Amino acid sequence: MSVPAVHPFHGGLVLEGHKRISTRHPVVPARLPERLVVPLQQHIGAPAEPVVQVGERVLKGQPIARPRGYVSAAVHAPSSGTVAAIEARPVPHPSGLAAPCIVIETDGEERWRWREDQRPDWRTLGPEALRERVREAGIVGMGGAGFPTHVKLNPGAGRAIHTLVINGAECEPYITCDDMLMREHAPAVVAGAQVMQRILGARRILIGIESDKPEAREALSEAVRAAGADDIRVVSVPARYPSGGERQLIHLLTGLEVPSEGLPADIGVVCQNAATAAAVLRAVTELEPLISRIVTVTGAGVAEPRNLEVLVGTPFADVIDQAGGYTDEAVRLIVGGPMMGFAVAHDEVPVTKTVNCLLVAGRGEVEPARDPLPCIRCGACVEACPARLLPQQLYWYARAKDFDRVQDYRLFDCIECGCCAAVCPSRIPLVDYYRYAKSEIWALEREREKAARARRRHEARLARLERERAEREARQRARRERATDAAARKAAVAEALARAGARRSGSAEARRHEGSEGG
Amino acid sequence: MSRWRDIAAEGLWRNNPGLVQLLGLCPLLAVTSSVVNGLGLGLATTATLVVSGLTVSAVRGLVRPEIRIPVFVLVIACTVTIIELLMSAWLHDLYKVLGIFIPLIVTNCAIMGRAEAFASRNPVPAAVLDGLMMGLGFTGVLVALGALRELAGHGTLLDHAELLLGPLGEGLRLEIIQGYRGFLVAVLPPGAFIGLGLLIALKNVIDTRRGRRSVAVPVHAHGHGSA
Amino acid sequence: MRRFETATSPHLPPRDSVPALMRRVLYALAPGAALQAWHFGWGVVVQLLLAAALALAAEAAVLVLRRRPARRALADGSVLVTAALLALALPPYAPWWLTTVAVLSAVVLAKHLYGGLGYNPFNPAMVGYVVALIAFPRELTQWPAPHALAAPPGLDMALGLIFGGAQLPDALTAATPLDHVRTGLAMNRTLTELGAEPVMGRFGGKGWEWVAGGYLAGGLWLAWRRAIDWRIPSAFAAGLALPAMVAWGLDPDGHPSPLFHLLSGGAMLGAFFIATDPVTAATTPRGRLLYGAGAGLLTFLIRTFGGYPDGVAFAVLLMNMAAPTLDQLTRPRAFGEGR
Amino acid sequence: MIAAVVALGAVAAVSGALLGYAAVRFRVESDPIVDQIESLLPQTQCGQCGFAGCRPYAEAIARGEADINRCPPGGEHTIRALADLLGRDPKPLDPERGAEKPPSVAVIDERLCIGCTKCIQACPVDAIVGAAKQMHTIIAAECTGCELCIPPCPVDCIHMEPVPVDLDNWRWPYPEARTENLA
Amino acid sequence: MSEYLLILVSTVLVNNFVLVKFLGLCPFMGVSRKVETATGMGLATTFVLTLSSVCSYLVSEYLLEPLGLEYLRTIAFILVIAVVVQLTEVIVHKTSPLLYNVLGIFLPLITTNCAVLGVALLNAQTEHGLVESALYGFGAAVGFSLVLALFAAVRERLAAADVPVPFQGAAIALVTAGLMSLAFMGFAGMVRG
Amino acid sequence: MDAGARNAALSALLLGLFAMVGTGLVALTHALTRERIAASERAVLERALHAVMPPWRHDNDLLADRIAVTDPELLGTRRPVTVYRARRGGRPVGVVLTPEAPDGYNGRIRLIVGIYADGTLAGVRVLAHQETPGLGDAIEAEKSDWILGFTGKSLGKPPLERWRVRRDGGDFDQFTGATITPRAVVKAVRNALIYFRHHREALFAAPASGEGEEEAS
Ligand SMILES: Cc1cc2nc3c(=O)[nH]c(=O)nc-3n(C[C@H](O)[C@H](O)[C@H](O)COP(=O)(O)O)c2cc1C
Ligand SMILES: Cc1cc2nc3c(=O)[nH]c(=O)nc-3n(C[C@H](O)[C@H](O)[C@H](O)COP(=O)(O)O)c2cc1C
Ligand SMILES: Cc1cc2nc3c(=O)[nH]c(=O)nc-3n(C[C@H](O)[C@H](O)[C@H](O)COP(=O)(O)O)c2cc1C
Ligand SMILES: Cc1cc2nc3c(=O)[nH]c(=O)nc-3n(C[C@H](O)[C@H](O)[C@H](O)CO)c2cc1C
Ligand code: SF4
Ligand code: SF4
Ligand code: SF4
Ligand code: SF4
Ligand code: FES
Repeated sequence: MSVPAVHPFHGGLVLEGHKRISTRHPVVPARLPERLVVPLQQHIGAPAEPVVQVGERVLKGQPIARPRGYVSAAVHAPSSGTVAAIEARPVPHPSGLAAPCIVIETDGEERWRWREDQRPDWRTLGPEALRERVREAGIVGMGGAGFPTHVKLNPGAGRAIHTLVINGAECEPYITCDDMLMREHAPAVVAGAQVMQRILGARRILIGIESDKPEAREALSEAVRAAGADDIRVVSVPARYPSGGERQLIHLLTGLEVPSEGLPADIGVVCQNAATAAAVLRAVTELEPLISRIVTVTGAGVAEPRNLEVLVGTPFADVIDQAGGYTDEAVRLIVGGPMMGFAVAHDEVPVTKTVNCLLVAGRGEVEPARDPLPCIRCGACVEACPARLLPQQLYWYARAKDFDRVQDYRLFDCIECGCCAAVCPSRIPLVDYYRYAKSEIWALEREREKAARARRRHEARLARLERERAEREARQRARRERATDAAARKAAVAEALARAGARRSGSAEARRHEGSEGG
Repeated sequence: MSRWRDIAAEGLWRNNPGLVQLLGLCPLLAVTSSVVNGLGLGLATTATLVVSGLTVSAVRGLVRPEIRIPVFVLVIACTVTIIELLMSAWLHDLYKVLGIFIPLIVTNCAIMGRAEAFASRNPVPAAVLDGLMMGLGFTGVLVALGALRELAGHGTLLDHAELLLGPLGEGLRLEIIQGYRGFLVAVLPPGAFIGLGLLIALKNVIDTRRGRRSVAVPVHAHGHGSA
Repeated sequence: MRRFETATSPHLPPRDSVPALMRRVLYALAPGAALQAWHFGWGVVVQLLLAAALALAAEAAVLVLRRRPARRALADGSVLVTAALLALALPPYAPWWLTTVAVLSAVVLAKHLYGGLGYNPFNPAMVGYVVALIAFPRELTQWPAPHALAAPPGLDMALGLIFGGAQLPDALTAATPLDHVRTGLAMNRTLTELGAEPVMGRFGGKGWEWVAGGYLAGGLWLAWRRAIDWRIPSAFAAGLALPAMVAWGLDPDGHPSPLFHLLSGGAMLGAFFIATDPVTAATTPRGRLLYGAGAGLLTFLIRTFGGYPDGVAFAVLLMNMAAPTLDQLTRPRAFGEGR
Repeated sequence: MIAAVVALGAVAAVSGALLGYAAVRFRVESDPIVDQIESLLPQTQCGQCGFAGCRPYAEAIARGEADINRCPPGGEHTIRALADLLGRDPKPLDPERGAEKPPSVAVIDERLCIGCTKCIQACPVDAIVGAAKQMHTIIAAECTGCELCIPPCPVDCIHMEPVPVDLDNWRWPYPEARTENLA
Repeated sequence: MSEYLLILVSTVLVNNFVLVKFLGLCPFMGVSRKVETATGMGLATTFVLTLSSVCSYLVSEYLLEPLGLEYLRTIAFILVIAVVVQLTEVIVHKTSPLLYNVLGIFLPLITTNCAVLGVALLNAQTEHGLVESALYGFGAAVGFSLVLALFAAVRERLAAADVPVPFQGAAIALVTAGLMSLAFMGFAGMVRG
Repeated sequence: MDAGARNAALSALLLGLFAMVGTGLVALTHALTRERIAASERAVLERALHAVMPPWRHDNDLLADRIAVTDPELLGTRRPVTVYRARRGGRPVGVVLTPEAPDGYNGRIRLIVGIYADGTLAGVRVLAHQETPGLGDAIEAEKSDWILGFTGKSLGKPPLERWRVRRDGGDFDQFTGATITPRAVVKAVRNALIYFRHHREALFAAPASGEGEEEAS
């Protein structure tokens, strides 16, 4: 197969891969832990809503929480057992916060919810039905952000998709889970991609793989050949971080730029991770929800770096234990790779649908606590930024809390790849400033909305008070007039007297009202 | 009475036109290459402030809003022209040295600002006192900056006092640093800017030492009780 | 439960550091500085040491006053670069108090009033130089004759000149090539006549052209090591040489050649070491081209029409002033941003 | 001298005529700056600024009668935004007006509530529901945290609770550079 | 022609009104916190300054001088300026609401910009003709706008700088202006008079 | 519209009124100070002239007895140059010229040169210059005595070819680090003397023009 030309992107870094250390062993399933801690939010969007109660028995694959809204994802029991608690537990998140989780006491029986043979050939199903299966399976993007896959597979009427990009780049150092998946299950990846192609109605599939993974590329090419699909291409892209970034990969493969503030679908492309593709295939053929994934356990801090197939909800400690446990070197536990991953303070945190790697870093593999010097505006970050931003200006304005300017400099085009911070000679934690600025801007947005609502309510209240006062006055006036009418019917002599009396009582009434209001 | 003291403190320090409001900067920087020049222009400005404060306050009831500004401008311009004529007659040398900056007192934002913010809302005595205090505060800065620059630039103080005082000022020149080589930058434009920057920083230091930061609110007669 | 240190991404160990960068700049200055010392004598060395000591002391004093940890800031080496560039720009036998005023202006006024490394909008060394030039123009015109014309003063004489208040004897001074050409042209002499005089060398001034060559070599090494952005020196050279070429082409007897412009005065030092100060230069790629070109052009204009024989310092300061605006005007199109 | 008076009088009269005419012909009706200022205030309506609510404070700022640093709920960010809008230097919050506090909401201890409706009358955004003689509750999502309902309650059953931090409203902290001294 | 060019170069760079002649400093310090506002101020000032130097010239040439009333210059000029400013405001408001949004708030401030009166007075003092007056005013305004915009960009950058506390705000801004005027001294002697 | 007109009229009236009162006051002040200002201005001019032409040597009014001449070659400028003539009892005593040195370091240097009728210099001063402060500005009498050294010199004393700075082989000092400025001044003064030698008779004979530019301000 001829290899199509790639279209290089600006910036990026050539990094040392450290991939070999974790690809020596084949992927094996991890042990079933005693307790699974399944977070309700493992995706972008609204957290799922529990549909089980504490004490309830659940079966493997049974939905235990349903999506709340369209952009949300279902959560399933990764194994059979009893619901022990529904409460806040530490989750893998940079904040280190606890979030609502369903804790399942496993029974070791691994009993499935159903094992019938209602497994129709997916080729007979229409796109709608296929997408519904993906949704029911609670599949979210496994390459990064965890965006619900069924949403991405529904680009909307106006946006015809011509190309499906399968992201097998795996550009971050140390991580090898996609590599191992593609080596070992290439046909599943290819078939999963074809399912999505069908859902999207895409003309072609481009599979991008970094040049440092020849085995995976071979396996995939073989699978494509075996499937006889001539609309699929496996493309080798240079090993230059972050070639796996959605926008970068699409540019590499198609030469198209995803518009800023836009989606790939705007230019007729959808990009899915290779593992997502495999999960989609399982969902439509085996009716199996997303309850496990391959996780790379690596770094100088573990004794036997390797890849494991791990149930969602398994605590990190259990996973690391099965990679030979910690070595003396272990200083930092990073979820994800060294460029984008975040460090967690302890290992009592569960694996989620988006945890692709546990990097237990040794002392020499990571930078000790950053001790930044001021930015000297050297421009190294500008050269490195794949989004063609001016990281130092973003930093400067984020630091000054000038949130208007920072957006003028396109803060929201930053993909937080970390290239800028990696090359900064002053060791400034640049990306932290961008995350800070982004979250402040979002918070301000929320506050503004809240303020607008408060103002509307305040104005409504003032209007209500005003209206009530007006009504009260109208009532009084009406009463006075009624009194006058009645008097008119009386004798002419009594008239004047009656009117005087009515007026007196009316004003007394008014005075009483004013009194109560003033208090 | 604390009200009077308040007005004085505002003008002389807390809301000083030169250091805090940053108004009237042009003359402040342009003529302060020596103490005498600074003093001369400061006094002229003070006179203008007092007279315009008085007039504006006196006519404040008469003026319609749409021509308020032009009337104030007119009052100030007439005052300045009279002062200019007087200076040209009796302090001709100083008049020559200060040059265009005497007529430019008209556009000294500090004067217009006071007319707008204070004199047009307050009775005559308060307006006059405010004008005087603002003027003296301004003069103080002019003299301080003049002294700083003259000293750093030439090592002297009160050079050319005769411009202001006539023959009386002849011998007043003080040679503070004997045999000083002169540091020209101080008397050139950069020295003016940097010198004022240093004075403001000095004021900040003093204010912090005294435990409160200056408040740059435009003061009005009411509200703003003595802090 | 095992506990771990927390930190944010990226986690990779550092690739480069500011002190290393500053060290590289100092190494790159060495050949030019050595040639300058060879041609103009011990004064160059004494000035370098004096300026370095004063600069370190001034920086330490400010940091102590501000109650900031002094060790690390001093160790970043940036103040040594400032001191070195300033010392190389001043006449080698300038009296000590002049060097002191210049260094204090550079380090305290231009750098630390803004918060120190990275925050100063103006090039500290050039601020120091210009303050000295404006305050003490007489001393700033006293350049010694290069080696080729008169044996430069020895170490003891250098110390006497710098610290003892002695004046450089007339026999040992010579107009700098730029000054020579400028005053000569002002007296309606032609360049052919002027070029024949002893101070003039093959391309620039005698001795001066060698020094410029030294800086060129060091600068090229810096660019090759990517310590500086090639855009700035290239654009600077173009901005200076192109108008010089035009003027020279039109009137070869009234305007010196582009090569003379490039190899005299502060042009090479300016192009590779001064205009490239990352802190005060523009930071966008296109901005740097404009910044360099502007500095070169202004240098030419000031040399040709202005009141000062060399315009590099002013040109750099003027472009410093424009750098933030250039940065705003030349923001690159972000990935995916509409054209 | 007569010439002077006449000439300048004429110039001035012409100017006056032009200005007077222009003033009527092109009067600017509303004062948009008040709206702009108000849109920057947090609408907590707590009155800590010394005015009867956010709008009156905005009007006072626009008239130049109040400084920009009097709104504690808005805190530093609001001061910056106001300084930006009005072209002034930002300054620290006026300590006499109170301190910036973490966002919080009022909570009614429902066991103690006697249903007197006093708090409803105090709440500027109608965030309290309940009828006379019945237990009252606060709609947490609408509560602005103004604390105005606390003093009127005869049985002191209202207290403030900070809004808990969760994954949705968590904010990335300001990266503390070592040499930080920004306000 | 070259004489006119000389006036421009001289007013914009060599004798820059703000940094060398010390005129127009209050708006220079006051309206330079944001680039956008600085640019707006520059535009508004350029327009008014050019127009008012022409008007002042006319008043001076055809009213004051024939009557021998030079001593009333200051008063007459300032009135003319006030009127030009207000009428500009009115006309801009009427004809282009968009432009008014940009320039509106700056226009009233221009009356007290002493560069405007300064230009009128200097024009009268140096006996410039009509074209020269207009050019002189235009050049002065361009010089003002140029340094104002550059200064604003520098100040925006200073917002994040670790400036020592006593120098924060106005003090460091003035030091910066000082260094700018230091740089502008490089233009000295460019236009021989 | 109607409201506009009425408003305009009212404003006009009020502003006009203010203007008239104000202008009245200004005009009054002007009337009262006119004499004195004229005298002051005159005094300034006289002081400048007297620095280069001692008042006791003449008895006429220098300011009144003046003519304008043009000689770009020797007087350094194409513009007319004012010549004030000093006489005693009607006999010529000397002249005061205001030539320019066109080749200063930073441009033209305007001089005022007093010459006795016999061609000796009564005095030289600088009226205006743009030389570098601290270097070329030593030609000001305020800054150094250098300019006073011209008094008493004439074309023969020193001889014509020694009317140069020392560095060029003449009799006049230069300043350290600044040769150009003094060179320009010496040359301009020498040329003024030459001009005077050529035109002495004509200068004194020409009728006073009275009106003219007041150069010495
Ligand atoms: C806030 C947000 C909104 C998104 N909205 C959509 C959407 O409406 N439709 C869609 O197909 N993808 C949507 N995406 C998915 C992105 O296109 C992208 O595929 C996803 O974020 C995963 O990319 P990443 O891992 O590089 O972050 C959205 C992503 C985010 C973060
Ligand atoms: C800097 C960066 C690097 C990334 N690298 C990879 C990668 O190597 N492999 C991958 O599958 N996704 C990677 N992603 C995520 C992709 O952008 C994108 O979200 C993903 O491919 C979408 O597929 P999914 O929705 O199936 O996860 C990266 C994202 C960023 C921002
Ligand atoms: C910044 C600067 C300003 C100068 N200004 C003057 C000046 O005003 N007048 C002057 O004669 N020389 C001035 N010079 C010096 C001349 O360039 C030239 O060196 C000198 O006149 C030659 O005299 P010399 O032979 O005595 O050194 C200046 C030099 C510099 C660097
Ligand atoms: C390539 C390079 C060039 C530099 N050039 C200068 C310079 O011209 N002047 C100077 O004061 N410092 C220079 N420095 C040092 C440092 O950046 C400077 O002191 C900062 O401006 C201080 O904030 C340079 C540093 C580097 C890395
Ligand atoms: S790499 Fe670091 S020091 Fe260099 S410009 Fe970027 S942020 Fe500043
Ligand atoms: S983290 Fe953002 S700014 Fe930094 S290199 Fe990546 S995209 Fe650019
Ligand atoms: S303090 Fe702030 S939130 Fe409270 S009423 Fe005043 S402006 Fe509104
Ligand atoms: S004020 Fe207190 S007691 Fe009364 S209704 Fe409200 S919460 Fe209940
Ligand atoms: S004093 Fe000149 S603009 Fe204010």
